Amino acid sequence: MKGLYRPGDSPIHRLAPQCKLVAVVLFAVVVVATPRERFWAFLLYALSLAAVTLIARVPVGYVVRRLAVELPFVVFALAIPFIGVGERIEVMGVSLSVAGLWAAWNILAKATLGVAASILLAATTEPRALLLGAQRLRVPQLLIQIATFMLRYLEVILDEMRRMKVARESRGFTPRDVRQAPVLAKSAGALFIRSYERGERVHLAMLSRGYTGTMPTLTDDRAPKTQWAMAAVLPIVASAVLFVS
Amino acid sequence: MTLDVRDLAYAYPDGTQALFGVTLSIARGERVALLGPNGAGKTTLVMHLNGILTAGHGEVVVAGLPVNKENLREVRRRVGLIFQDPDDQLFMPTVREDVAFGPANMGLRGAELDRAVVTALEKVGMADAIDRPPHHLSFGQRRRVAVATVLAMDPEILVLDEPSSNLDPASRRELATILRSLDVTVLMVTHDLPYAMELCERSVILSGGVIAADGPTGEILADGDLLAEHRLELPYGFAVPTPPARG
Amino acid sequence: MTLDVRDLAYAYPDGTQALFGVTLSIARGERVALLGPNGAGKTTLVMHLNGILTAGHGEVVVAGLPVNKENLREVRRRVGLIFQDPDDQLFMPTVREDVAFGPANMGLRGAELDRAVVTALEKVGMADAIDRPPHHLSFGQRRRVAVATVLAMDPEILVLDEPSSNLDPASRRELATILRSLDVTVLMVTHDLPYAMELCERSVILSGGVIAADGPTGEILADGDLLAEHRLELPYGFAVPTPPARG
Amino acid sequence: MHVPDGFFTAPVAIGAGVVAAAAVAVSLRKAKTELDDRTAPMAGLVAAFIFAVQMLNFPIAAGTSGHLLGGALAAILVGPYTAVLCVSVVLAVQGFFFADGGLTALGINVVLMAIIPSALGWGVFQLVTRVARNRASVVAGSFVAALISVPIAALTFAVLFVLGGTAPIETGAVFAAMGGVHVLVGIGEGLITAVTVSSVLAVRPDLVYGARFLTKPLVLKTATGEQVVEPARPEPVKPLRPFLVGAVAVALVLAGVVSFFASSSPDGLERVAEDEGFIGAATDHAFGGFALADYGDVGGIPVGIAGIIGVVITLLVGGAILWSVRQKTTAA
Ligand SMILES: Nc1ncnc2c1ncn2[C@@H]1O[C@H](COP(=O)(O)OP(=O)(O)OP(=O)(O)O)[C@@H](O)[C@H]1O
Ligand SMILES: Nc1ncnc2c1ncn2[C@@H]1O[C@H](COP(=O)(O)OP(=O)(O)OP(=O)(O)O)[C@@H](O)[C@H]1O
Ligand SMILES: [Mg+2]
Ligand SMILES: [Mg+2]
Repeated sequence: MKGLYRPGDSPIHRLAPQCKLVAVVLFAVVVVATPRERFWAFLLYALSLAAVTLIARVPVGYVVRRLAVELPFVVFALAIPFIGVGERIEVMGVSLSVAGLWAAWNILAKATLGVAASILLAATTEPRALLLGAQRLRVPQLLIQIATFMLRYLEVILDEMRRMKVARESRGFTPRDVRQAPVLAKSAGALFIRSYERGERVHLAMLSRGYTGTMPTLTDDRAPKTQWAMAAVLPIVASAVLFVS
Repeated sequence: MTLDVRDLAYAYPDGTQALFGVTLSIARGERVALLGPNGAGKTTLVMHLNGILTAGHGEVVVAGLPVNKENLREVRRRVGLIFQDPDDQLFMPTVREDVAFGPANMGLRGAELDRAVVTALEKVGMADAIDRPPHHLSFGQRRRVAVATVLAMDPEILVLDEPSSNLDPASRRELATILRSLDVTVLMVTHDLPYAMELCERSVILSGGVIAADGPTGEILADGDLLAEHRLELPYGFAVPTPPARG
Repeated sequence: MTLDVRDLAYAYPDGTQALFGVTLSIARGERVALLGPNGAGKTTLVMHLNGILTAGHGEVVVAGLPVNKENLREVRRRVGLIFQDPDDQLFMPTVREDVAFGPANMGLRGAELDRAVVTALEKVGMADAIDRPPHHLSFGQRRRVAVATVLAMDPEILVLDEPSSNLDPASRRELATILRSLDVTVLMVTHDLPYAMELCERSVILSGGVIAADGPTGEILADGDLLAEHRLELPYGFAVPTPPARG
Repeated sequence: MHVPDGFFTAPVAIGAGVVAAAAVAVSLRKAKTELDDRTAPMAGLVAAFIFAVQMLNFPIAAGTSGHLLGGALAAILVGPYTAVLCVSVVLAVQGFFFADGGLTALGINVVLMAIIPSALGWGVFQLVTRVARNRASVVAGSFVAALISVPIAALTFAVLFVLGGTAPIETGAVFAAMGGVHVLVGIGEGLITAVTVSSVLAVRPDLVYGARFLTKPLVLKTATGEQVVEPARPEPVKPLRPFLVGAVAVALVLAGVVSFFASSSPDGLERVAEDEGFIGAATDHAFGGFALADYGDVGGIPVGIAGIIGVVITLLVGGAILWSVRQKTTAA
């Protein structure tokens, strides 16, 4: 399961995952804590993310396209000025709520920055590395284990879906209209059990090779201080902006 | 000409090139064994024959129809493919539904469909398991059901990717008997040279993505140097018998 | 006594009973072939030997340790199991990581770990594929890597579930050579009777979930009636040779 | 329902974060009783399944759509504590690996989508299966549990929104939108949960935590003939009575709080809208992302009442199913 990961070789890609994780969370906290009136603080946050994007050599278009995750909330945010209560102003003949406008701006700005930061994290860090990072940050083993299996199973499910599709098609099946829905529904039921059992067998194979619940870490993955220092730049810049503004 | 592959080259999406220009024709009613070392490209070639993979270069023609988007349905009706891994073949919740899937897609219904299903399962000796989920069968049982799913479709060309692996010896012989009794063109990938000898009058060696030899099975298996060059060898205790009469 | 199975019975969760009381002992250093028809319960039996399935009734003792929750780790360190389906065995993103998984869990690190990985891959002739993803290999290549993952762990007892299926003939012989060169106890499930003959001095027939015969391979393979009763038969063109000397 | 950054005020986000952390910590301790090394992959699969299921947005009515939560399903398949962990992991992965849901809103998302549906779903499931211990009741219990968990989670969202939403929207509208429409989502969730549980039950009854079947006796074939023996059984699962009581209590408190807020004058936190009709119409678009139908004050139903109606419908449907299951078992 690749998630949003884009393989690459940049200083950001090379940064230890635990450092990136902490940096992104701190950044999000600073952004959320910023009063919504400080427009230019948000502008500076956006600029610092843009700088990270450049250093990481992640295409801007990629980030923008992935921002679509936010879409339902954008729709919501845009509607608030119309349905918001309280004092109203006329903008081009439409009556809008003042508090609603503020709220919309607040949600849009903060959510967009938060999502963009997460996208950058996910785009520059392999999911497995992220899990290792979380493990280093002392996230409870059981959670890591469930997440590991989950990513693994997403792969198994996709794989089984692909196999089943090839098998169906090579026996003359073309999903063209609703009448074929029962076939798909049936194979969906089988898919759950099949993926489970495939995953179970794989898990048993892991156990029989001495797996005890933690992936063996083959390298010393403690991050050197310089890495922490590099990662700290983003949240420090952000807090400086917050403080100065 | 029933099956015609011309200059076929193919590279997987990750860049591994598996076929480097394969040319091969098989006439109607022939039974041909496709031999070659692991990783030679046999499965890759076979997957082109009913359009699961599409040629990167060159073309595949089945019964006069080039394998392309328009003809795909027709080609798949004619070419029955038994995969190397039975798990790739079975996907419905019960064996019955799985075997019925192909014939039902071809329009069979009711009693006729039932008959096709039961007949195919009886041929491979799995009629007892008709209501069990395929993924709860043993590996060899799954392979037998996989063979049944294709037999039930009554294809004109049967392509089998290592059908005999994981089968017990009796089932192996029974499969050979079934194949001999059908009036179809057969292309069978196998690592079991005696089995190739028993079943196919002609053998093709695919090695490193190209055809390395093509001729009567008896002659090919008798050429020790040729075999050794392509990681093939006759098994322990095997003496080349005189080939059986075709039947 | 290295491996000891007593009165083992097991039913799968869906209610299918696969073993009906199996008793079997294998001494240290023996090489035993486990034969039997499809669905006999061979895989089910084998899965009990390192505690992947736990006995519904009866018990399994490995090197004096009963297979239960407490001893599981120790038992799994000693018993290396090669699965019938290589896709069940390979799960890491690259061949290197997959082969390293077992030894790393046992505490190997750095250069020592690398050496173990490379040695195991060289034994099966897959050193070239070390950085490829296992699921992009051909079926036979995957099976070879699966064998390497277990060899890298250096087990005392090696249990192989149809290791030779889908292997090209040369790899098959190479595997036999490897197995003969290792100083381990071997239990090998196979449908390839000549292969059993070549490699194992003793054979056990499992049929319908119970042991139907147990004795020297030569004698068992010579008993045509016994074989026929359990859907076993010598392949086309095979003549029982005098068994080779152990070594 | 994935809440992004900046949607709630800091106190609510922090408060929810604390609650979530506490619940996850408790679940971590308790999950050890539910999980062994064979069920760990099941937790992973359930997480993966929920992940997939949450990506499927399905249409509800009038061009709006919603997605499933999966908490009740998880509780039934792997037990309530593991379920909390599974869904929390799904949310964390969505946040960190797929940028879905705000990182600072993780606590809120965990409360809404992991804790409430799992706890409540498990409680309801226990109630139904306590009435009758058979396959039908397991399937019916799954349906009811999932059905109820969704609107309650939605109403919790509404309560949080009233407490600390950053948008000035009239309270009643929020309840109407969230409560009313999520009854419909709940029906979809109930159906999918019941179908999944029943198909797992058919082939792998051992995998349904809430319904560990009796294993059949084994047959031994010996030289002297056949003999029937009892199989070694897995240790019985301890009943989770305190959990059940807790879940029901939470549900009751929630329902009470919800009814209180919904029925009382909404000006406690926000001023009444100047134009009721306008609000009713615009809400459709506003909650497009949450999936909502024009339920609000259409047909003269006061918006504040809609939330309660949602709860009542849910309870009625649930009660009816419970009752029919009980009939079935007494008849048998
Ligand atoms: N999905 C894939 N992606 C990338 N490379 C692949 C993939 N499948 C196979 N290959 C490579 O293509 C080559 C040919 O593979 P193929 O499966 O056709 O071999 P084969 O002749 O069927 O071997 P076997 O006897 O082991 O089944 C091999 O080098 C293999 O590693
Ligand atoms: N997961 C499962 N659930 C239910 N029944 C099963 C399962 N796996 C195997 N069985 C059944 O148990 C019996 C023994 O199966 P097993 O896999 O042990 O056979 P086998 O001897 O290994 O056969 P093969 O040679 O085909 O691999 C068979 O009847 C099979 O259908
Ligand atoms: Mg192949
Ligand atoms: Mg088997």
